[in-house]
Formats: sequence, C-alpha cells, structure tokens
Amino acid sequence: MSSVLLKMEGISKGFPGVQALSKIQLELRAGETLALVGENGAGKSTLMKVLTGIYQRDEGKIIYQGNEIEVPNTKAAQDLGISMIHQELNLAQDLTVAQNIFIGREPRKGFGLFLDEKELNQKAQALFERIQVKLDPKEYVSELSVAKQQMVEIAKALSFNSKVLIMDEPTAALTDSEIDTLFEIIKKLKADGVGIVYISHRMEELKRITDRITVMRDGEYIGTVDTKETTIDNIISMMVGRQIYNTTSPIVDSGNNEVVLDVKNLNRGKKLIDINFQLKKGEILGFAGLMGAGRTEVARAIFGADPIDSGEIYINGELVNIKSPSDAVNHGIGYLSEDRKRFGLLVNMDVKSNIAIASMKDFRSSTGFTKENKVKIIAQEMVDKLKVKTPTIDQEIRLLSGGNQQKVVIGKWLTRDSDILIFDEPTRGIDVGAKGEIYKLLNQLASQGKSIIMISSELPEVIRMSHRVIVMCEGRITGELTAENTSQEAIMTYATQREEISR
Amino acid sequence: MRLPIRSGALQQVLAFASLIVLILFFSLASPNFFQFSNIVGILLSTSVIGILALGVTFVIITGGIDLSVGTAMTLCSVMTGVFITFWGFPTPLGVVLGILFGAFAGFLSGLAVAKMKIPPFIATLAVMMIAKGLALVISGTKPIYFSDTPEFSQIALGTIIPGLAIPNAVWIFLIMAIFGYIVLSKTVIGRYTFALGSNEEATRLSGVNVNRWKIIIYSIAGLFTGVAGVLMASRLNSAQPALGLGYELEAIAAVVIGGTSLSGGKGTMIGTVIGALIMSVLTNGLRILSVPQEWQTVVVGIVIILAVYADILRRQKA
Amino acid sequence: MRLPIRSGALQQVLAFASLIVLILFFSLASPNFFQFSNIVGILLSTSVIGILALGVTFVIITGGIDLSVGTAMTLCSVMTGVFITFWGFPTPLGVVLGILFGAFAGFLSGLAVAKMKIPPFIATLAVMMIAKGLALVISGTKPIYFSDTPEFSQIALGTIIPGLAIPNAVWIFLIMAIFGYIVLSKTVIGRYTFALGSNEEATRLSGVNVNRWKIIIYSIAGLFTGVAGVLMASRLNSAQPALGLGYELEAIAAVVIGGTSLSGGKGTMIGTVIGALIMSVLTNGLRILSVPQEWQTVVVGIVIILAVYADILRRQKA
Amino acid sequence: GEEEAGSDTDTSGSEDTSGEDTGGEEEAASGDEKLYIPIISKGFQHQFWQAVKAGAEQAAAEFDVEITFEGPETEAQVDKQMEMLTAALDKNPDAIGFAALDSQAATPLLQQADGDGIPIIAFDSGVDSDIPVTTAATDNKAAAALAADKMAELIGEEGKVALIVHDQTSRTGIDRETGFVEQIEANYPNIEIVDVQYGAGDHLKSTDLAKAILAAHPDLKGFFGANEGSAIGVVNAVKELGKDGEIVVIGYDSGMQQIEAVRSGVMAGAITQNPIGIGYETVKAAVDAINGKEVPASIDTGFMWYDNTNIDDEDIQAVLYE
Ligand SMILES: Nc1ncnc2c1ncn2[C@@H]1O[C@H](COP(=O)(O)OP(=O)(O)OP(=O)(O)O)[C@@H](O)[C@H]1O
Ligand SMILES: Nc1ncnc2c1ncn2[C@@H]1O[C@H](COP(=O)(O)OP(=O)(O)OP(=O)(O)O)[C@@H](O)[C@H]1O
Ligand SMILES: [Mg+2]
Ligand SMILES: [Mg+2]
Repeated sequence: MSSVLLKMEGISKGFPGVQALSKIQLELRAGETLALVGENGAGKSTLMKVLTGIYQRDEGKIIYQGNEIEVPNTKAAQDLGISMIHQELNLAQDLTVAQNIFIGREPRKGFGLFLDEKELNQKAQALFERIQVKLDPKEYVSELSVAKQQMVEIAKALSFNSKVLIMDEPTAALTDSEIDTLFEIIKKLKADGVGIVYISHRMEELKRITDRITVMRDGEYIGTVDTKETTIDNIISMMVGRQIYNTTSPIVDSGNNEVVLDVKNLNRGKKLIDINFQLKKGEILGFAGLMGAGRTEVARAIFGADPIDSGEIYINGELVNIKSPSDAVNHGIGYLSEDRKRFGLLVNMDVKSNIAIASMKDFRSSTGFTKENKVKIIAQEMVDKLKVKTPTIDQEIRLLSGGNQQKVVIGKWLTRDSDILIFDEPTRGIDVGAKGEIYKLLNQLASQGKSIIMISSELPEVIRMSHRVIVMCEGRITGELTAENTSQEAIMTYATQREEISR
Repeated sequence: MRLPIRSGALQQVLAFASLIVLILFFSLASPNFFQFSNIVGILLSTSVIGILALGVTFVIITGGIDLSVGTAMTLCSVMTGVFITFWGFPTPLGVVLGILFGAFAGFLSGLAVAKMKIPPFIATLAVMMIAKGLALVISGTKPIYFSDTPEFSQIALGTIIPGLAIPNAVWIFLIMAIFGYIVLSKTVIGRYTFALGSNEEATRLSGVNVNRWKIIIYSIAGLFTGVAGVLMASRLNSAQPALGLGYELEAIAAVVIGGTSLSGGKGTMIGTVIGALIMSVLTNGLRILSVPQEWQTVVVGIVIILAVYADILRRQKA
Repeated sequence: MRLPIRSGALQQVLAFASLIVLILFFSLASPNFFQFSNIVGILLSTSVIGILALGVTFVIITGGIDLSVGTAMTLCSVMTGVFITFWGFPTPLGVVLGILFGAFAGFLSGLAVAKMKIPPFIATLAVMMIAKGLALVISGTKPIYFSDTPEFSQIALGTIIPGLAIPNAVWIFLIMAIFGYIVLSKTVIGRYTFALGSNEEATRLSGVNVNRWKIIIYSIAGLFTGVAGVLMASRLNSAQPALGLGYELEAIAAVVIGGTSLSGGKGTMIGTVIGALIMSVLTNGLRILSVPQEWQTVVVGIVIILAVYADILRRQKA
Repeated sequence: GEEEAGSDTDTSGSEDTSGEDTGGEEEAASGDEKLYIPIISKGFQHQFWQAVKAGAEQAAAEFDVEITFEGPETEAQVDKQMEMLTAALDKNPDAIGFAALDSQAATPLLQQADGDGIPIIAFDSGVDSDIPVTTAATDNKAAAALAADKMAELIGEEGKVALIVHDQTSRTGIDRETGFVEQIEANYPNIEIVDVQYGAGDHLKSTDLAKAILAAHPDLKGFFGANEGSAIGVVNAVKELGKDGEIVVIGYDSGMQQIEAVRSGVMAGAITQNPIGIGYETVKAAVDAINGKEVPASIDTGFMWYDNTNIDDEDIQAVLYE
C-alpha cells in the first residue's frame, strides 16, 4: 500500500485578474483518501481542473505512476484513469440517467451502427446495484432533484473504474443516509487501491474518511497532515490563518412574538399535502427532512414560484394573494434557492448587478435611470460584509468560486431587506469560516426582528441554529420540535414517518 | 375526440391535434379539399420543405440553427444540373453527387461552427449568402434544364407503385423521415445530438469529441438538404438558381411548430413532419378557399400562434 | 496599428477593427470610395437597417429574437401613410402615431412571448406574416404617396445643419443609437434586459415582474421599428407595402456581427452600429468596385465569417 | 362569394376519372353557376400585377365570370407557382390564365390541364409549348430595345450608361436587360454599359444601389431602370445626389412617382406596357376558348414610349396606372 500514485509539483495557474494557483504541490497515494481543503476561492477546484485537463497549467509538473504526463483534455484524463465528480452539476438534462452515465461510451449493436438501449440500461442498473444507490436508469435527469442528480454524477464517475477519483464537494447536496452510502463506496474503492482526492467543507467528514489532509489558502500550498495526528481546529486555523467566529449562538427567545407568516392548508398535487405552520417575528424556523421531503416545494409555493392548488397565506395577520415571486417580494419575502446555478445567478453579469437585481426599485431614479453610484456603494458594502473573494465588484459572477457565488446570492437578499427570509440550503458549498459568518448573520437578522425559514439537510446546523424545527416527510409536515427537545434522533423519527394507509 | 393513435411518441407531438383540426375545418369548408388528388398535392408540396425541415431538426436539437438550408438546397440543385447536364454524368451518379454536395456544404457549416467557434446563426447566414451567390455564378444565372435526361424528372414525379397516383417525392419524404427518425433515436449520432443541445459543456467533460460530432451532425443535416435539392430540381425538371431564399424560415417554422425547442435538447422527427404538414395544409386550404393572397399570410400567422399556443396550454395541463 | 480611440467600451467592440480594415481596403481599391458624398451615402443607407438593428439588439440581449422587424417596419410605413395621406392628420401627429404603432406591434409580440409563452422565434415569425399581410390589406396593395405633404420627405432627406450636406436620416440614426445606448446602459430597463438574457428564472425568483419587463422591452424594440418605418416612408416619399421581407435577417446579422450574443445576456449598442456599418460599407464598396452581384453575396458571406472569426481569435487571446 | 365557385362541383371526383373534354363541357353547359377562371400570375404585390389584376377583374365583370388572381412573392419562386397551379387545377376550373415563371418546369402540369380539357391562356410572357390556346403578352425585349434607342438619342449616342434591373433570373428581367444591352452593343459602339445591378424591385435597395453606381462612375450619362421599383430607385438616387437634369433616366412601367418624375423632367421618359390590357385580354380569351370561339394564336398587347411631350395623350393615359 501507499505507493505514490500521483504527484503535482509547482503548479501555477492564473486567470485575468486572479492568480488562482501559485506553486501548489500535491501527492496522492494509492488506496488513500486525501482531503483537499481551503476556504472558498482557495483554488481547490482549479487545481483539480488542471489535473483533469479542463484548464492548462501555466507552470509545474504532473507525475502519474512515475511518468511525467500532459493532460490536454478531459478525454486524455479519462484514458489515463483520472476522473472527477464536479462541484457544479454537469449533466445533460434532456437525457436519461443511464444515457448520461455512459455518454461517450454507449453500448452498440448492429455492426456498431445502432445504440443498444437495453444493454445501456442493464449496465446502469448493474452499476447502481454495485454501488447501492437507488436510481432509475430510464428516468430523465431533468425530473430529478438536485440530490439525485448528484448521485448520478457520483455513479458516472465511479463507472470509469478510475485509478484516481476526484470528488469536489460530493456531499454538498446529499442527506445523511446518502452520505453513508457514499462513504461505504469510498471504503471499497480504497480497498481496491484507488486514490481519492476529496474536497469538502464539512469538517466532520474529514475525520470519518480521509487519511491525509492537504490545506490550501489563497492559491498557495500550506501543508499536508495526517488526519489521525491532527485536530479539526488545527486544520481550520491552517485554512483561514486566523481565529474564526465561535458558532455557539445565543438563542433569543421568540416564543411569544407575534406571528408574521401563517400558512394554512397549503396543497399542491401530491407534493404538498395540508401544510400548516406559523413563523414568528425574530424566529429562525428550521425545516428538516430527507431528500425529496418537499421542503423546497413549500418554499417555492409560499414564494409564488410554483402555482398552488389551494391554501391561504397570511402575512402579519392579513390574507395575501401571492401569484408570482414579485408579489412575494412586494410582501416582504425573500427566497434563496438551493440550486444557485439554475435559479440564483445571473451567470454572465457582474457581482454588483447580481446584488442589486432584487432591489432595483431602490436603485432607480424617478426617470428610470439606474443610480449606478448607489449600486456600487451598496454592492461594495455587501462584498466587504460577507467577505466575498472577488477582485472587484465588476467581476462576472461566473468567474467566482462556488462558495463566493453563494455569498453574493445571499447578499442580494440582504440588500433587499425583506422581513421574511427563506434560506434553502444556505451554507451549501460554503467554507467553515464563511459558514460561521452566515450563522452570525442569520442570528443578527433574527435579533433585528427578521423572520427566517432555514431549510437544511445538515442536521447539526438545523439543530444549532433553529428556535423551532419543522420536519417533513413525503410532502407532509410530520412533526414540530422546539429548541429544547430537538435532537438528530427525534428529527429522524419524524422524517421517516411515512403515510402508509392513504388509499 | 378519439384519435386512432396509441403510440406514445405521437401523443407527445401535441401539434398533431392542430393538424387534425385544420384538416377537418378545410374538409368541411370546401368539397375540393379532401380529394385524393389534392391530398397528394399537399403531400407533394410538403416534400421539399419537409425534407429540409427534417435536416434542420438535427441542428436545432443541438441548440444551433441552420439558415443556409434554403439556398444550399438551390446550390445542390444547380450542382446536380452541372453534373448531369453540363458534364453528362449518368443520372444516378449525378444524383448521388448532388446529395453528397449537400453533405459537403453541411460539413463546411459544421466546420465553421465547431472549429472556428462561429455562432451557428452567423456561420449559416454566411453559408446562406455564399451558396446563393455560388448557385448564380455556377449556373451562369440561368436555369439548367434536364432536357436530355427525361428519367430525371421521374425521381420526383414518377410513381413507383403502379396504379397508385402518388408521386415518388412523397415516398422519398417518407423514407427520409424514417431515416431521420432512426438516426435521431437509434444511433449514437442522435444521442450526441440531444446531449450537445442539453449541455454541451457536460458532454465535452464526458470525454466526447464534441467538435467531431457537431461536424457530423451538420453534415447529416446537409445530406437532407442535398436530397431536397435533387428533389426540387427533379420536380421542376430544372435547377432554378434564384430559388430558395426564405425556405429556411419555413423549414425552421415547421420544426418549431412540431415541438422542437430552439434552445436545444428536445425534439422529434415526427413532430417536424407534422409541423411541415400543418404549414402546407394551411397554405393549400386557404388557396382552395380562394382567400385573397394578402389575407392568406395574415391567417397563416394567426394560426401558427394559435397552434403553438394550444400546445403550450395542453403541455401546461399535462 | 494605433487607433485613435481610448474608450474602454469601443475597445470591447472587437468588430471595430474589421470595419477599419474594410474602409482602408476600399479606399485604396477605388478613389471613388472615400468621397464625402459616398460616405454620406453609406451612412444614409445604414440608417434604416441600423435603426431596426438597434431595436433588435434589446430583444436579442434578452435571449429572444425578432423576425418581425422587417415587415412590421413596412406596416408602420403604411400606417403613417394612412394617418397622413388618407386621414389627413398633420404630419407631426402622423409621424408620432406611426412610431407608436411600431411600439404597439412590439407590444403585441411581447404579449405573445411573455404571456402566451410562445417562443420568440415563432411569435415574431407569426407577427412577421401578419404584418406583411396587413400592410398589403390596409394599403390596398398600392403604395401610399405623401404627395400633399412635401415636408414629410424632409424628415429623412432634409438637412438640419445648413451647409453640411448630411441628411437628417443620418442624424436620426445617431440619435436613436444614443437613445438606445442610454436605455440599455443607464436605465432599469437595460438592466433587466441583461438580467432576462442572463438567467430569466433567477430574475423571476429575484422578484422581478419578468413578464411586464419583457413586454416593455419588446415595445421599445417596436419603437425603433416605428422610427425605421417612418424614415423609410420619408426617404421613398411613399409607403411601399410589399417591401421589408428579409430586412430582419440583415438587422439580426448586424447585431450579431457587432458582438451581441444570440444566447442572450451580452451585447452593446455601439457594437450594433459597427455591425450595421460593416454590412453597408461592404455592400457599397463591392458595388463601387463593380463586382458582379452574384459574387457580391459570396464575398459578403466570406467577409462576415472572417470578421466574426477575427473577433473570436482576439477575444481568445485577450 | 368565391367559395361557391367550387361548391357545385361535388361530383367532380367521379368526373376526374371518367371524363375528358366532354366532362368539362358538360359542366360548363349544364351549370347555371358562373364560369371559374383562376389566374396564376408571376407576382401579386407589385403595382404591375395589380394593374393586370384590375384588367382581369374588369373583364370578369363584363363577361360575368368568377376569377381568382394569385402569384408568388418573387419571380424566383418557380416551385411556389407550381403549387398554385396545382391547387388551381384541383378546383376544377373552366380555364386557367397562366404567366409562367419557367415554362419548361410547368410543362407536366400544363399537360395535365390539357388532358383534362382545361384551356390555358398564357399571359405576360410566352410559354414554350403549344398547349396554351393563346398568349397575351408584351414583347419585353423589343420594348427594352426601344428604351435603348431613346437612351442613345438622348445622350447623343456616346458615354457611359448603367442599368438597375429587378431580377437577374426572371424572364422579364433577363429580356429587358438583354433587349437593352444587345441593342446598345449592336448599334451604338460609343456607348459603354458600365454596370448592371439587381435590386429585387425594392425601392430602397435600388436607391442605394443606384447611388453606389453613381459614386463609382461620376461621369455616368444615362441610367435605365428596368421596372417600377428599379426606376424609382434611380430617380431617388439622382435626386438625393442633386444630379437631376445631369443624367438621362429612363424607366419602365408606370406608377405615380414615375409619372411625376417624367412630368418634372427628372426622368426623360419610360416604356409602358399595357398591363390592364393584358389582364383583360387574358380573361376575354379564356371565355372565348371555353365557349368554343376562335381565338388568335397570340395577342400582342403592345408597349409605348412616353415622355412629358405625350404623357397626357389619350392612348398613353389609357395604359398608365398610378
Ligand atoms: N475561469 C476563471 N476565470 C477567472 N477566475 C477564475 C476562474 N475560475 C476560477 N477563478 C478564480 O480562481 C480562484 C480559485 O477558484 P476555485 O474555484 O478553484 O476555488 P475553490 O477552492 O474551489 O472554492 P470553493 O470552495 O468556493 O469551490 C477564485 O478566486 C476564482 O474566482
Ligand atoms: N425539477 C423537478 N422536477 C420534478 N420533480 C422534482 C423536481 N424537483 C424536485 N422534484 C421532486 O419533488 C419532490 C419534493 O422535492 P423537494 O426538492 O421539494 O424536496 P426537499 O425536501 O427540498 O429535498 P432536497 O432539496 O433535499 O432534494 C421530490 O419527489 C422530488 O423528487
Ligand atoms: Mg470549488
Ligand atoms: Mg430542497
């Protein structure tokens, strides 16, 4: 064991305005899991993209199985046995699960002229059985939730039987049970001698499955440590180079505050059944549940993003008619979507426009001109406040790292200054330091009298942050827990309380 | 209304209902409409635009567009005339070369799009102009007649099944539709067509040689253009060098009416066939009703909106 | 080569270099090209297509397309004729109504796109047909002359600055370009134009009333169409109802050559102006050189490809 | 009311298979309904075709027959015209008026009509076939040659001239271009034709085209516009460049702006055909043919030169349209 499989030395890569990597090194051994950690924008994804031929390095060497190699494109990487699960979903939405997994490697029949769809689906099914995930090969990817799409990505990367497997935040969209499945898979792969590079912002995972940890900061190599011989605190201080915000939050009692949002008998097909709950002023209300429980659906329904079949929504005691997101925003509701690429970002616009877009009324003169200066000032404030890593506020947002994009989207809703904020997976893909910042921010907002719904699949986060927790299962609310009696076990009990006798 | 169709594919093609409604309407409005010879006439007049539309369907599913098909078709007609009439090649050889010339034109568009990274709209607009000019230059701005090869006009207008007065052009349209369907649904080419339109970047990251497949797909679309060109020449028994401009919009309209999305990733061949039929039933029906010509375009415009809107409503309900 | 330009905006417009190269080439090739009257002629011949292109730029940046501008422009000409000649409205009123009619046509396209969710390509294709038919119907398929209102032809051809032989149409083009620039870059409408093209769903989820803004944007594009229609009528001193088809492709080509992306979210007004100028310099230059017309289209096609390719190469290097 | 034209022909299905000439006659004789004569022209939206249509409608009213008039949008659309002809045949007409864009391409359909006993009346330009009963047309080549003679006369038989033609490939475009060019080349060695460009009959495009030609050849002496749109384009160009009076402009067809240009002297003169006469004679010949009357093998509808000396003459005014 532990022969060196891959070595990257002195890797540098610059983009216009950003030196993403400077003289980075990395060593991966066969049969180990190497964690690659660092704050948002540290250069983790970029380094891996250099390795898989998506970007070309400016300088440095890659030594793979003892030979120096060039990786001109992804195909070359695959042929070498290096594959990657990308941080951003990279699936063809209009193809099925199986078609996506075997794209470029379709089984053929009839002298290689025709596709063998049957064989394709069988191969996919066999793969799913081997790695124990529940996916239907014939389902269209566009019909899948983010979490399931992530599983498809994972299955696809595994199907290559690679010697080096890179996972860029594979668990960001997964719930605990799926994470367990993934970790089982990782253990098996390790036993087969596969080297895994594992990128994650979830510190508790590192202890569970990694052997060594390489830390990066601001595009530079900080060091590599053995997981067993180090503490999370040590890693965090290597990552950020400073003290971070203490996450224990003083929970202010909001139990007797007035109700700002009252949702009554909300129904939407089979996805939402009789949703009833109340949100109080200054409260952080957690929404927990398994993947596909319908939490996102609730948020979208309240926000007017999807039409509802029936139900009433009261804001500050008044019945409101929300037909579209613009109605919702006018009633003081803001919604941070879980899928930022599809629903959150104006991809080729700059940071400041992304921050301003929900609040254009405030940035508009009476004649319809934009108050460009005001936009700049507010955007700069937001970027400073949230510590967004970007060269300027004029940078196109697609060029920011994933976590920094998330911060900008949060900044959009903070700028809008809504009274009710729905955060759907707000810390997805965000580094520990920034997570702390966001927790601090949520608490601040609550103490300023804002009401917050926080949907999250990270149970510790839900438990730590929420004043109350609502648990959903299969489109119903199955339980409500107060801060005192919330525990992982209690949440899981409700989250799996399926409706069995409804026909 | 109960339709005599059970196939899942057909039910997806929502435009089908609009076609039925149109046919019913015109049949009731004029006894001359639902006559064998008129229906054959409609099918015949659908054939050329229909075949162009089949080819364009591939390109549109990749998320591209092909504005060159109209004039490229004309250039193929002219080249067929050059091969057969000017150079005296045997008719079958001339026909095959004419069709391959279409594939070659598609290949060039594909090259511009894939290798030079020129947006499809601009690349094919340029090819449209180049083809238009070349058709005039090569033909000497005069029609090329196939006077010495009477068999040539039989390609479109002969009848392969004796006693059944259905011209070959209709069968050729049918064959090309089936060919298009097979390529799109059953082969790797079709798979990559959808994959490119769905998420080109993801396809590339999966190690697919995106450029090569794009060129192949444009070449196949060009093959259809070539067939349309030969058919057009055969039907007119001459290569008309000034024809073709504007056909690209008709073809694209047929594709989109048939439910193929211009943003790529979605589409069917049967949809395109139905879209093309809607267009020609409409034109023919209005002519049969002797609607004044200036009103015809107005009505066609309105019907297109309504047909597509009806689909959208049905899709929303579904 | 050192260009006398320092503005950041202009340097982004990479097509500018192609324009300079073309002008230099034609100036060297023919002494008749770089003459004051010919340059004015080029500007004048750019004005109508250029104004159409400015309007289309908005729509294309939202990720849409507008195929109706050519015939809608014609319809605006005809309506202006109806107002002024048939109904005897005072010229200024007729002109304003003619322009507003363009905005109204844009409003209808916008409604079809935003409310009925019809893809812009199809919606505007339908409007193209409807406008074409209506122009003929309303005019009685006859030109409408502005014989009783000699001041009408001054709108395009008069010269506002005495002694400087630059017709008003050129100034109007300039004013519309500046107007377009301001709306696109300095107002909320412009911001939403980019946002819609960048990610419509994200824009909607940011609480923007996407439908309303889309309709507004299409109406503004229609306003440009109206101005082009009035200008066209003024220059010909008549509303010619059969004109206009094909102008939409020229306008769209100008927009795309100017660097605006058909997938939306990117584009500039100055780019469109340059794109339109490239097209008309090219056509004019080739005519001055007496290149046979069939070759002209070939050359224009090739130059478009090269110009766009040169931009792409420069952008990659940058 | 036009729909009724077809509605008495429910029985036509059987007729198609059974009857040849007899079937057609039977119907014409037995039905109280009006005769139906579709006119398939080369275009419909241009002034010239509208004038032909007006003439046809005039005859239709006079002989109490039903007509429809249609044509493709451009003279390049040979196939669209075939479809119009096909649809017209499917309506079981009594006769057809037809201005072929390409007579060879139309031959199979004409044979079909002939087989069904439907008389064909060709108009505007000849059909290379003996199927049409008669042809009512202008000799475009001779007309353009007349324009060339006038041009030569007005510029003193020497100098540079240019042409704007509406179409490079259509019969009328080719005939007018070659008629003019051949006449100049054959008879006027000192006249140089410096450029021929094609403007699709689009007034605006023709204007810009003509301006570019004038820029390229500042010493141009004469300019011929081969149809209304082209001629107006030349007039506009000359006016916009302030060269009125300096250049001899010769036009073709009429229309208000051309008439005005002739009156004001910007245009030296123009050739006019007799479109109304063409339309009228076509329908008249069709009615005669249906009724078995003798029709002449060809009807020359003629052309005339007009300038501001004769524009108000009665015979000229009769063939001009605004
Ligand atoms: N294509 C690009 N063009 C310009 N800058 C880029 C590009 N890709 C990445 N960057 C910049 O390079 C830096 C490193 O980004 P990278 O995506 O590698 O970060 P990361 O460590 O993966 O962060 P995260 O944890 O947020 O995903 C960031 O500052 C980012 O903005
Ligand atoms: N785009 C979509 N198309 C079709 N079905 C979807 C889509 N998104 C989600 N669903 C389905 O809707 C149901 C509810 O999903 P939702 O996203 O609301 O769950 P959730 O509790 O937010 O879980 P998570 O976000 O963790 O996946 C699930 O059955 C899911 O598969
Ligand atoms: Mg990353
Ligand atoms: Mg969710």
